[in-house]
Amino acid sequence: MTTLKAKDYTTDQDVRWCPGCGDYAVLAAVRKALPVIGGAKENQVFVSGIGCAARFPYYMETYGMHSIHGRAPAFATGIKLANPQLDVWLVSGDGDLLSIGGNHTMHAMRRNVGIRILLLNNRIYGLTKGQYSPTSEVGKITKSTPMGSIDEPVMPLALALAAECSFVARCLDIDAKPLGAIMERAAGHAGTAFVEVLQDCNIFNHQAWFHASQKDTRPANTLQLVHGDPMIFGVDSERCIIRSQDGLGVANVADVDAADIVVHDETNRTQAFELATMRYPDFPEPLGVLYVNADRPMYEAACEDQVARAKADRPADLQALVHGPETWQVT
Amino acid sequence: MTTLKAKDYTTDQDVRWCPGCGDYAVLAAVRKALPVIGGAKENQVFVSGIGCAARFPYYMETYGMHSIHGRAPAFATGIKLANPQLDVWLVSGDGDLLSIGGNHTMHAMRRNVGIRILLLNNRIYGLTKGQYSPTSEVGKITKSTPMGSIDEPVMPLALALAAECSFVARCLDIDAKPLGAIMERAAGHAGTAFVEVLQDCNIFNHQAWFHASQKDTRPANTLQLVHGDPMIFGVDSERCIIRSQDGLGVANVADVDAADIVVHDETNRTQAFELATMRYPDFPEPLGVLYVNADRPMYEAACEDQVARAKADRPADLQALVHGPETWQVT
Amino acid sequence: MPDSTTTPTNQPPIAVDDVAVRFAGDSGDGMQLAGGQFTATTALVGNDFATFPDYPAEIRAPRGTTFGVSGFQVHFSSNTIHTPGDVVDVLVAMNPAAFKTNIADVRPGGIVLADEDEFGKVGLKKAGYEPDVNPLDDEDLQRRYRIVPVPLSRIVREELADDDHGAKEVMRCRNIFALGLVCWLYDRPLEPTIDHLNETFGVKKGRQDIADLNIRALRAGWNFGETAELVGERYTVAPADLKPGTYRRISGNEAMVLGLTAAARKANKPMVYASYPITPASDVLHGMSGMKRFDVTTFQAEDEIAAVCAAIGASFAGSIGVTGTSGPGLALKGEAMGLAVMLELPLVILDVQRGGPATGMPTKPEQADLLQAMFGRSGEAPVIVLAAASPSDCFDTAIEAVRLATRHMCPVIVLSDAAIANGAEPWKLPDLEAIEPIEITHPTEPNDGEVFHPYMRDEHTGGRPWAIPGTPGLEHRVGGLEKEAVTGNVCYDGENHEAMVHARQAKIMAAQAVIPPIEVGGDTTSDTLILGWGGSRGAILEAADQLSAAGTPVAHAHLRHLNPFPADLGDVLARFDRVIVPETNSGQLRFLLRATYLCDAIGVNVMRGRSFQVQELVEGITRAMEGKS
Amino acid sequence: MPDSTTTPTNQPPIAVDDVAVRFAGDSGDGMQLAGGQFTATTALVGNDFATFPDYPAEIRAPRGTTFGVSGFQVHFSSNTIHTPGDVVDVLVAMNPAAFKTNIADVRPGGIVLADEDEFGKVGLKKAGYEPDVNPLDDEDLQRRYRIVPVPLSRIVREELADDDHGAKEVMRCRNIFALGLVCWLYDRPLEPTIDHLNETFGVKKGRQDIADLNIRALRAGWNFGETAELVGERYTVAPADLKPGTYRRISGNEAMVLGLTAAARKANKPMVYASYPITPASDVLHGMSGMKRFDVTTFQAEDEIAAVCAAIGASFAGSIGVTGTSGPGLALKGEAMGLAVMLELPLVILDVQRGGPATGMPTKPEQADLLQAMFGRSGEAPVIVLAAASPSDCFDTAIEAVRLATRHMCPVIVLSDAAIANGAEPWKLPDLEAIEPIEITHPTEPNDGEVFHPYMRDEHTGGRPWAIPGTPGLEHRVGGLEKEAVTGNVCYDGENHEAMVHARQAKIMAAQAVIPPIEVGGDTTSDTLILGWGGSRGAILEAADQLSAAGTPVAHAHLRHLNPFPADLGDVLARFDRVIVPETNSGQLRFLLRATYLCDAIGVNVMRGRSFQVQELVEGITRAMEGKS
Ligand SMILES: Cc1ncc(C[n+]2csc(CCOP(=O)(O)OP(=O)(O)O)c2C)c(N)n1
Ligand SMILES: Cc1ncc(C[n+]2csc(CCOP(=O)(O)OP(=O)(O)O)c2C)c(N)n1
Ligand code: SF4
Ligand code: SF4
Ligand SMILES: [Mg+2]
Ligand SMILES: [Mg+2]
Repeated sequence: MTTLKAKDYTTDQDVRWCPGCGDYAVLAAVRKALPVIGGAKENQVFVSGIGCAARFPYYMETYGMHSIHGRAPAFATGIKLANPQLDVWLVSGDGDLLSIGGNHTMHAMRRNVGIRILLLNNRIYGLTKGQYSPTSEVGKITKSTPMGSIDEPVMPLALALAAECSFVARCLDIDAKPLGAIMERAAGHAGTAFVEVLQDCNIFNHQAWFHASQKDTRPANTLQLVHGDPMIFGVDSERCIIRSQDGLGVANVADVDAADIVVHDETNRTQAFELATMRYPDFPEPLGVLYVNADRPMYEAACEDQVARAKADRPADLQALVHGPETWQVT
Repeated sequence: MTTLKAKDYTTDQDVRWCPGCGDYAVLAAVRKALPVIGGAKENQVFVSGIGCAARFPYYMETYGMHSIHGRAPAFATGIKLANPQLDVWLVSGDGDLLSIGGNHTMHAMRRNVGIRILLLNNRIYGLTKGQYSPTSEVGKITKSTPMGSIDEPVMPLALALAAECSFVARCLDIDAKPLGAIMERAAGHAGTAFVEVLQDCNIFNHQAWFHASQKDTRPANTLQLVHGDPMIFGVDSERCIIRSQDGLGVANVADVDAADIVVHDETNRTQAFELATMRYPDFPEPLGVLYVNADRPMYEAACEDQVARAKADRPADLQALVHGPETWQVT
Repeated sequence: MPDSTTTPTNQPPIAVDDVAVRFAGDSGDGMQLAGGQFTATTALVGNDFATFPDYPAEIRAPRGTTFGVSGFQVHFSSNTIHTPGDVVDVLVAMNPAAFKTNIADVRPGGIVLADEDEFGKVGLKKAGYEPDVNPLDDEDLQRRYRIVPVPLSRIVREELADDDHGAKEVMRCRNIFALGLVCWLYDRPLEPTIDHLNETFGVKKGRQDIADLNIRALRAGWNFGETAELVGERYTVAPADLKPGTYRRISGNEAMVLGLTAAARKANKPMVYASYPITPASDVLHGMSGMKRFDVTTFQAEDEIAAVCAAIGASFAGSIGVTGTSGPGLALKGEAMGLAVMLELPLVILDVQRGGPATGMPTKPEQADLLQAMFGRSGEAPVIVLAAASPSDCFDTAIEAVRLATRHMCPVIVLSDAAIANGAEPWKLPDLEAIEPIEITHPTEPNDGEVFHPYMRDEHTGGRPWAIPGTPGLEHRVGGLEKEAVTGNVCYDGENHEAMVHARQAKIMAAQAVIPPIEVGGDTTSDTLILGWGGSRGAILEAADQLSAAGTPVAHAHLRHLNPFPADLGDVLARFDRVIVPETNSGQLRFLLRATYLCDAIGVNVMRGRSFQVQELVEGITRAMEGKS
Repeated sequence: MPDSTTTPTNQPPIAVDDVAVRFAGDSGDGMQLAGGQFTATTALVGNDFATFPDYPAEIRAPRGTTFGVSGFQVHFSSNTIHTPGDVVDVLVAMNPAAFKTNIADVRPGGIVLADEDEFGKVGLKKAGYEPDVNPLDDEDLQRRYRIVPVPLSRIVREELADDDHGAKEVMRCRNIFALGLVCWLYDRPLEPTIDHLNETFGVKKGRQDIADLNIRALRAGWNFGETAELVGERYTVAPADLKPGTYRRISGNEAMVLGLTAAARKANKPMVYASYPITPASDVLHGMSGMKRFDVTTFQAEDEIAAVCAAIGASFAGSIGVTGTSGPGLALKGEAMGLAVMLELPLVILDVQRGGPATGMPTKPEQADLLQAMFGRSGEAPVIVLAAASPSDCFDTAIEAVRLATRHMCPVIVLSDAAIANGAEPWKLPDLEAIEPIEITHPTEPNDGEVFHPYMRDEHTGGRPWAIPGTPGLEHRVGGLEKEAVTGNVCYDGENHEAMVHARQAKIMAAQAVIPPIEVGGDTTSDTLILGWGGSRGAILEAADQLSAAGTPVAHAHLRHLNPFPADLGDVLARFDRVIVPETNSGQLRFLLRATYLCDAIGVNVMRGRSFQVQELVEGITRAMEGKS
């Protein structure tokens, strides 16, 4: 197989996002990551719902489907059922996958359908010009909430964990390398891989993640998770996560015993849940792979297996089928 | 106010469940609990989706709506928005609230709409005559899964917690008293109260919960949660829940330090999550109130508040509204 | 006691042509089983038949209540018949509730076999009778019907009592006793039932003792008829003069499963059937889930929307995507079907219609989704719409649907209904070889020099190339935004949009080229055409026959293709002075005909949660022929 | 520099009747603002006007690309006008992409004001021109149009340069410069704009410096016109002869918000507007969310289904439940609307139509949801369907919808479209006192002795009593299963079902009693009737005028009520030899007319993602009058 380059993944369609949109960075990162991950372009399918983020497939020189709002996980499931060998990526927005599409997302996860989901979370409805989304913070003033929104935001990672999603990760839009690395792991994962990408909507929710994404804010406000490593962050790695009676807390490295710093264990679902429910500014924003469960059976494989067993069990005799259990002759 | 009796809650409609259905017990318990809880019948509304359980409203002499499949939380939300003073109960099945309706359930919870949900979980589709439901165990052979189901069951309590549901409890269909007590607490709770009721479908999934519901199975296989009490269960209270590195585990009381037995704390969400993800037979089935968060604002109250503030802020002058910011005269 | 070959009794049975029997009892009484087995026997005897199971929306309402009554009607004949019968000649009433809810359907003089032991105070009260007034003693009713009280429960209890079986097990055999009695009455052999009991209980469940218990009940029923002389005479119905061949009994939902499976094999493609359970379509999901060996994958989705989306996804990936539902579910699928129209992928959507609107009457048939099927999507979103006319016709209709969906790369809606779905009739097995293969080609090469254009159309079918993921060089993107002709790129150009709207309509119309011309039956020289669609075919045929027999010959025709209509429909309509359209809705086909052909069709419309009765159709047509309804 | 009162220039402006100006530039260029402000000024001058904003589905596609072009057209006149104009007299093109995509709509001889500084290599390339071929220099184009290159960017950069503002802030004033230039051209006063700038930037945002910067740009634009003499002459458009009164400018979505709010007040009821954002309906949600002081609660639901269900729940609890969406969302609401039909609760569903099917062309108008509105539900589920004819007509239509929904206790669908929603026109403020109150009574007592029957109907309206939770003694249950007449209990009886189907249909038809008769305009003695509905009214009126002027008088009428039709529609149709139905769909009203009245209506159908152009309508009608299209 010839090695592919990012530009092999570039279609002839002009990219139509706003200048400065975080989606550009993600697109570039994905185009770059795929050749590294490998696999044939013709076996890759990008599926999306509706939204700015959901325009993604048009820009990927693979097979692609820009479907309808919120239903991408269902389309992706159908694609996998029809052909489990395909490498199916789902890219869509927070409104798409968590508001109208929350249920399909959740059910795909609990079934462990082998799709890799990149949820581009800009905490806003971009394409419809700026209503609050299910991840918008309480009090957010938008076109549809002139007095501030009153809906507690969804915790995407926590929901994924409760839905037994077997691969849960988080990344910044502008972090091409970590995103590539996570994608690589997601691609190798047997089951639903969920990656929340914190994405900047330059127009309607600019700087939503600046507390975590900027050179000067990142060290203090993000926690880079590495399996087996203690959870330390801060400009001078001076802050850490510890556990108390009330659950996780933030402390100064200097004030605690090294042994008391919580060590990241990506196989520990409860701890992942604690990470998933941490909220800025009380906590840093966790980034990296939160949770991996490599032991869950893959849905489409189980499905294929039943078909195979059914075939082994009885011949596919259409004549016999139509004939049925009981017939009679008219002469 | 005259005190009401169970029969005041009884309509003239014959109850149409199968003989032996667990729904009867729940109905009786609810009719009994409401007079104790108090409140005027005319302020109570029972809302449901579609399914056997969803026939519930027809049997309650209150206001009621038997709506469409999966959407009861949305109807209930609308009712609360229109009249926050109403006492809205939602009774429906596992298919209704977790399969087609999973998203509405989740969003009502995260908004913290003040509705009390009784999810009658029989781990099967009753009304449509016995297909597996989202809570059915893997490998379940049903009409639609002749070779066994391959879908990992939803964990209703865990999903509720991830959706930040502010009151999460669990009860057996035949336990009228505990159910009544939980309902009483739910009725006093400001926000979404979620009660999973383990219900026996006599016809299509008989004995699904018998490992927990029978006199002889209950002590060993259920864990009755009491806030502040250590988690002890077993025929002779000889078993307990302890915490190890890997999370919760089961041990013999005799083998551990009393201090090592996990104490139930219904305000601890992480621990509630651990309880919610415990699975029989490795663990007992937890029963009782898992989690309460009394601090979340209620959705409809916040909504009402905005309306009130808007009214205080500016007069409701229709003439001025129609007039708008800029007019001109034609003479 | 009859030995295992039927011993003729003293009096020879009276030959009759045509009989309808209804077994009615509590949902827990096994009426569907008794009725089904009686039908099987009847089939083996060589009668033509049609059945109609009628069960409540409740699973198993409290015993003895009227809303818990379950019925199974079988109409059998030495002639060709098409409906389960308007009225019944024999009613088996296992309890007062069954008596109460079914007695009105018995023809005057008809036989009512009632389990008198159930007509005690409790039973009467549960059924809503005054506890002291036993309807079996009602003289009015006795004058109208031949009411035969049978001490059914008592005999079963006494005859079957043994040490190995409890009362509950014994009393479960009541339905088989009743079956034995009716077999005696119509001189049907017991062997098929005995074989069946041995097979299901003995072989499959390893409970030969239960099989034996039931066989004893069966014989006890027969003997009761033979000895008690309560009825007096017996009847026999000679074999019908059916076309020679091998026959089986088939219900609509079974035939749909076989048809879809056969279509997948004829297309040599895997099929994905994605569905969400809903009465009365669930049995198709159940049936399809047993077709895995034919490369059929089933997916019970989280809802109807996910189901149709998964089916579309499957089609995109190269399987034949099929989804099935009933009316409320079809409403939910509208948006996704619109997408399928835009993606131009094959998709089959089955709608087993039930009484509406909303949840309506979930177990009852109605033909009221036709206009929803035509128009239940946003924008200009035409699809092909087909309807099955009878249980066995579902087989052919399913194959036709897959053929058209893959030929024109478009959604095809198949309409069935609750009566077709659950009703059964004899089916002469098709010659599978004679069914033409469904030709599908997936392109493997660019279609324009070096370039692949996903929206370049076939000039005959109007369809676009079905290139599937996995094919190198044909990578392309599809989506719901308007697409540029040929390239398929997103395009907001007005003229392109108009052209694409026309193209999507044109390819649906292109199906007319392969739709057979209308067959007009009956008296083609009559000035009146009865035009039907869907499940009313049988009743229309019988009504037309009756009208002819009564000296009012009419022509009749039936539509399988509702969109597009057969090309000659306009001409056919124009040949008649009067077009009468019977429908169990408020006139939906009539509406389409009026709009399409400005044809002043007259409706005969009944919406009573059941299929047409022949008699009401005869009357309706007669009225329509006299003046305008 | 003009001082703040407009100084007439040397040459007096030339009086013209009717002008259409289009501002076109990048989505980020502020064209909607410039156009809107020009409209405001034009309104104050007393012209009649109509506007049409046309923006891309993309939020802000990369600068300078053709798919990122945003346009705002304003048509103003000293006569009464009804459309934004087929062609434009003046095009402001802020960059090559805007030039490219809009030039074809300029009338021959029309003026094109183009920012020449943007026509460099980079700009040309982005727009898809050859970098070396400047279309401003194209001689063909120069012959066809009066192309006026304006050094717009350069002047703005130079004139506005100061120490306090960066280049970005300065260049953001380009649109206001263009506005100043066009104001000069059409002799419009600058004050309204100056006031507006002071208000928005100065007062509201506390940035008087930005206000001043913009005011300088505005004056610079005017001065450029005055001094550069590039255009030569100036024009003026005298005030139109509108009915005396107080006027405001209003868009369809704004009017919908006001209408719904007014209706709630006229009914003296709280309203719950539950919706999910979707183009082009989102602005109604936005608007309603500002109406809280009128007892309006808004709910941004998780999807369209939750939105309609919440609205139904709100109605059950005694508010007026309203939901709004566009075509794909309407498809999702079908099932729940069926439930509302069964529950017989008031419900208003707004559908702001857009180009379909599927995602289609989300920002473009189309009248293609009529049949979906009529039939997009399972079973026999009739609802009332209304359509607004223009931006201001949304106000009255919304009130009518609430009135009928509460009167007949049923869902009412209101159809608008993207052009109505975003277009604006002058609106003579209604006399609020003159709007009749919407009478609603919630029962507080049983309606049959001691008993309350929730499905006992009002004999005139066919509606049932709207008893609401909180009322002691009227506790009752509603649901989607078929209900028994009067009691509302679950009922599977066939005759009851048929009666209920008829009753639900009858109460929709009962609305005819309060629907005003059809007003036929134009030449009522003509043999030809032009019958329209929805947003085509303006174009039809203008086309009819043109046809009359050209010696082909026609009659015309417009339907607000699509279901039921006005009672006299059949009679009206019968009065004409020829009925022509223009629609921006494939003929959906025509289909209904044909089916309902067997009227051989002829369609004029255009589906180009925009409203009718008057000229194409004149041509289409003429063709239709000559032969059959
Ligand atoms: C059925 C339906 N409902 C609503 C819409 C309108 N709509 C398009 S995208 C969108 C939400 C976009 O938000 P998100 O998913 O967060 O994506 P983003 O644009 O922010 O990337 C909505 C509501 C639609 N296209 N279809
Ligand atoms: C839109 C729609 N889809 C499907 C159905 C069919 N249906 C009715 S109830 C039900 C599921 C019932 O299961 P559950 O909610 O667990 O309730 P149970 O009967 O077990 O109490 C289904 C699939 C329906 N009525 N409407
Ligand atoms: S609106 Fe926001 S999310 Fe959408 S393209 Fe623009 S910047 Fe990106
Ligand atoms: S089917 Fe099951 S859940 Fe439904 S009524 Fe019967 S026993 Fe109860
Ligand atoms: Mg977003
Ligand atoms: Mg269930």
